[in-house]
Amino acid sequence: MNGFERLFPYLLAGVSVGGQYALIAIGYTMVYGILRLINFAHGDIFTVAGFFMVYMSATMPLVVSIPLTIILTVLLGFTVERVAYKPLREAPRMSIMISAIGVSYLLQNLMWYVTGGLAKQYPVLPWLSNSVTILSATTKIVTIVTPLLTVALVLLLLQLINHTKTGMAMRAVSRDFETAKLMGIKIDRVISISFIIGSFLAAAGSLLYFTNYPTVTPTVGAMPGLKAFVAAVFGGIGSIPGAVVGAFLIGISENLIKAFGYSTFSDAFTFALLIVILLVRPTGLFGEKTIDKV
Amino acid sequence: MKKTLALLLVLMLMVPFLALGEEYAGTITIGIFEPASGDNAAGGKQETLGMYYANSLVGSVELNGKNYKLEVSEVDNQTSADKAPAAAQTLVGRNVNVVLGTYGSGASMAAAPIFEAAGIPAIGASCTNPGVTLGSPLYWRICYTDDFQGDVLANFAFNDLGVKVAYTLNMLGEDYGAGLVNYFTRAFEKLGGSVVADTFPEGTSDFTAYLQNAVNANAGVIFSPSSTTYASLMLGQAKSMNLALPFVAGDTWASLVILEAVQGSDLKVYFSDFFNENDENASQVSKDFVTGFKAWLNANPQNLTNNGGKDIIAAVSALGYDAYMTAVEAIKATENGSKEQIAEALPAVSYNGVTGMIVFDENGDAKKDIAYINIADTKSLNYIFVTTTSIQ
Amino acid sequence: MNTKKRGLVIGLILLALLFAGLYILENTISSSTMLITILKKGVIYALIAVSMNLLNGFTGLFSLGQAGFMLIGAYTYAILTIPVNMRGMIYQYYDGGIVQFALPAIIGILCAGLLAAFFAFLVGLPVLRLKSDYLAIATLGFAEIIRAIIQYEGLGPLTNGSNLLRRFPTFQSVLYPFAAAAICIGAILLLINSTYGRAFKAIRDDEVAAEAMGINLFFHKQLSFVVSSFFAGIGGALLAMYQGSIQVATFKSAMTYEILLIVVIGGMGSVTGSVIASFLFVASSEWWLRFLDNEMFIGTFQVPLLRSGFRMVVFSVIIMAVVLFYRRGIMGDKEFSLTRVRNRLLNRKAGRNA
Amino acid sequence: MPEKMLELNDITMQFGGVVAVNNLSMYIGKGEIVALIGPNGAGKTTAFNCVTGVYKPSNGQVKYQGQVIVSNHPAGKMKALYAGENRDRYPHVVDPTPDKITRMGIARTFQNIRLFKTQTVFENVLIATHLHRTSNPISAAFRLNWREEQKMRELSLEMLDFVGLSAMKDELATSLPYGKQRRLEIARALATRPKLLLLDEPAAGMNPQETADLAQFIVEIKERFNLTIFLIEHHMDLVMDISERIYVIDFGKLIAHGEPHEVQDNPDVITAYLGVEDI
Repeated sequence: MNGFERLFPYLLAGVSVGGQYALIAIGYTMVYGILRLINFAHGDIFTVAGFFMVYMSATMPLVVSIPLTIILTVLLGFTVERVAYKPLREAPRMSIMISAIGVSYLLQNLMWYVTGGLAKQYPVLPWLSNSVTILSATTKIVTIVTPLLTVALVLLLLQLINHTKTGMAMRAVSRDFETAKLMGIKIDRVISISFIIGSFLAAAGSLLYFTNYPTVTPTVGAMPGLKAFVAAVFGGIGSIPGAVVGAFLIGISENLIKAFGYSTFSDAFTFALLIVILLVRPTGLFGEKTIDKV
Repeated sequence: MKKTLALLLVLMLMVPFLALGEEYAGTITIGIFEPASGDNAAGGKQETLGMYYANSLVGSVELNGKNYKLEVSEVDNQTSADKAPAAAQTLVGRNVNVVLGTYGSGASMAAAPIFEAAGIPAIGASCTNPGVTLGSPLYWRICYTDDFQGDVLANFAFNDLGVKVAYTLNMLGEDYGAGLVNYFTRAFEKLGGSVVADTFPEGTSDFTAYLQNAVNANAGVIFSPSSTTYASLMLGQAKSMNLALPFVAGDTWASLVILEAVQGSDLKVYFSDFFNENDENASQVSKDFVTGFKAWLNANPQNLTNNGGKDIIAAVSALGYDAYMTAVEAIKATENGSKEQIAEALPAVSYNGVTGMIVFDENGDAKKDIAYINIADTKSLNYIFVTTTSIQ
Repeated sequence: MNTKKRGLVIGLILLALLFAGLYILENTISSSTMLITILKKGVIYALIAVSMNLLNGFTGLFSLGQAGFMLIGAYTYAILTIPVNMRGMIYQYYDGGIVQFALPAIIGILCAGLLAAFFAFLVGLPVLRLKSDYLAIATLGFAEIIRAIIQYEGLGPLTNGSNLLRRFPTFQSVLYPFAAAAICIGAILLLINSTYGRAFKAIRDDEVAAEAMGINLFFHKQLSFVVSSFFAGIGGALLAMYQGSIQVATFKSAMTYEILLIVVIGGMGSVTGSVIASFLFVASSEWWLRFLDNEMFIGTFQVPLLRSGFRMVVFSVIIMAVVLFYRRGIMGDKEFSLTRVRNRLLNRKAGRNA
Repeated sequence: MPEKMLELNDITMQFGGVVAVNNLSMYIGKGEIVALIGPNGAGKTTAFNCVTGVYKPSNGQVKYQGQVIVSNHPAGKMKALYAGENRDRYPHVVDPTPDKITRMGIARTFQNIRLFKTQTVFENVLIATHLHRTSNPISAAFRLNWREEQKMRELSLEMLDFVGLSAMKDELATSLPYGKQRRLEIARALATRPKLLLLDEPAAGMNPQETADLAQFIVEIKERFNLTIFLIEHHMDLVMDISERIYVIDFGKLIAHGEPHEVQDNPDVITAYLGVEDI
């Protein structure tokens, strides 16, 4: 086996994990871009989507349960914003972040309560769960599909943001919240839309993620959520292509670290990377520089 | 209005008395200290079921001609070292006379000082870490320990499977896995094999990199004592990778979750166990337990759900049953079932249990020297008995 | 000046009364009752919450690294104080570990604080240059890194790797944690009311203006961070003593969140608020709401929803309600004082008379 | 010519392609009151921020009492953008943080009042005395230095007395009326015991009567504390009354300077400034 063949399975896993991080990271980066809020509950919304699917597929065929899962997740994301973030729009930024932490705490405890703390098995999606062999690696089809689907969704999203009126409003709000408000942009609507898109992508991400790793527990989303956030910061928070690139980079480097035998530090590495990035280039790879006005 | 309220109150206060149909001289409370939620909830619930089943059989004892009610009081410790002390404190607050549990040695060790301070004796059912009883005079244990288990599994891998290189994988920060890997490694290296060690952080979902590491290390076996939550993920990914390496693990893998994970694959999954329901040579006690417990499970859908939905008997249920019965034996040797007297009586207990003879050594560990090695059946949800081993 | 002195005297008298009350309480009821447990845990949480409040509430630094510094404190204490003859048993896989001495508990606690402070100093050098949420996420990251390092197998002879540390000296009397916490919280209060504390508050209110008033931002942030971590380390050591055994898994980010929520409930910038909220938090999560976790029958009627886990759901709903509707928490940024209570009562009376 | 208190040499501040301050050179003599005026967005506050260390100028140098306190040269992307002939004139980089500059004796106020909003009037001033402390955190916490603390309090009270706010010393700073908040800001700046006071639009939002009072007040504090004053202003009458010299900038560039009457008659100023503002 030569070096590449040896590393190829790791790279493949890294790209796949990266794709899933990317789908979550977009949710973080969009919300941060507009509200300047680290939506700590985003990872939990992702997990709840997993449980929606578990419970619904038990009674309904997949054709029904998949769209229903997505709809319910979007609804959840929308509700969380309306109930927990909207009332705090004028409050200091720390308050709204604390509210996000509170929502995350609530969602985790709710999931714990409903499931009795037991791990649930995710339903098997046909075709996606089949095995496939490419080069030196054998894996599930979903591993290959994930990055492709991610890129497709991101391109679609970029089209939306760059070429529609809603997209323009979103960009305006993220550039200057107050001015956009004065210009008559319906801020609440824009924020809701970004939560809807973020939750939609989280639901899609959860479908792919749990097909790959079919065990759902109430805390399973916490780590991918945090890593996706790191990816968003890495790529320059507020920038969608940045989040995607960051997610793939983190996914791949995490798996390479395991390949080289430092798995103890694979999570720690992600955070170390985050801190280095924040210090060296606080705005990330693609972020824009801002100047505090005095 | 006030009168009605007062009347209601009086009625409510009388409810407990009404419930006492039979005449009891007193109540002896047996605390169940087990996880009902968290990574180890599945196993904890099965162990608890064994205890409840035992309680359904023996619900009272006669001491000095007086009838005492045996009551169980359960608390969820989530098998986490930080929740365990608070849970243990709850049991202490309920004035239990003896404690059974817990699944997961870490929680046992964390709670031991609290039970000890309150003078409450505790009997571990399936906690295999030697540290549970070592230095804890009031902790007893009815199963074998990790050093024995690690030894057995290393011997099995080296001699029976003929493997020279083993890849070990356990969760960072979990003492059960870390302990077992340690004993396995010592024994395996002593036999002349070599070990490649790896750990995964909590919350890991993607095990492909680790499995790939095992392949790249030219390992002949993956030794991965871990909670069933992670194990099922790991096995699922091994399945998609068509991994040919056999897995070997400790007693936690004797679970329906694992059986479900390997269905329809070619994976070979071996694990040690305390008990096997299909053992032809089992004692009459065991056979009675198997039939009785199955009937009891099937009679109540809630119990069946807690057992994972099937009536396959997990070894931890058998151990839970034995732990309860051991406590009963000790209680029978007392005058009034007080915690002090139970603690005094326990060292002398000799009880022929479902999982074998239970006699304690000076550490408080049952002298057990037989481990079952099973393989998970990939066609139907069942364990296939491979061998029993013991180490001299 | 006079009222201030009188306040001090009254405060000291109340403190003495508190200790006398605790002493009597402890000697009249069994030490294993829930009340004593809650008091012990509550007062330790109070110290930790106040230390976090110093940072988040008084200096305006949104740090989420508290659990990491508690971890350092707890481990330092445990490693240094486990009796030598127990080490072989506890470091069972590492031949007794490399530390072969045991320090007295009180020195262990001090070392716990000092080491946590030292790490805070190192972490603070790069991290404190970051602003608000970036600071939060970076400190959260550092706490995770610290966790990974302590669990590292290679450090096993020192930290016992993934395994429990136990059998270190603990306390029996409830007076012990109360005394320790009272001294520590007292010290924090003194600092807050000194000229340095005023500088912290200035930074919280307006960094630019504070800097223009000659306040060195970095030095003061670093000072607050180090002091906060020192007391978090001591809190970690006390928590270890309370629990009797520790493991890395205890000190996850969830713990930081819990403490942050206590600070918010009590009121950002109120020491007494944090203390009150700690006791309320611990008592309701461990005691008052416990009944929600047990199935309950009234006659044959089973009360719906009650089962394992419901307590935490109710609890998090209460917290959300506080966060959303009582944003200023119990005390806001005010301190509890008898004068204020008296004034309010008088005002009410006056209002009724009018 | 009096001794130079503050000297700006070729101060330039670029934000991306925008040049907010363009090669501004000026000086303030000891004991003078000098004003910097210009229409909205001319770069006045930016120039201030370059002096006080809030911004790091893209090029140029600031001297205080003959010593270089700020110095920078264009670097990185700025180097390519910067076209001025002074590109390589200031090779050394000196960029202290704002607090260091304050400790050198340069205090400032803010255009959009920046008081410590959760603190009382008295505490706002007290905080400004912190920079002269000699106690370390431990001695401060345990009151080993109570004499120093007492002195800080006395000084703060004195300042409040002087600006006429001692009656409301225990009120929340933000509860004061606008004009008083401005005075409080000045008191706070004075409590740092400066030699040079920078006032950023002190009369913004004031009516003519208040402005006249303020003018008198500024002269008063100058005399009382032996200060040099550098102010940015919009209100022409205030500036004309009290300044000894005036600098005028427009689009970041110096377009005129001199004594008030000279500036007043300068045609460039009239078109750039007076033509815009109706005064």
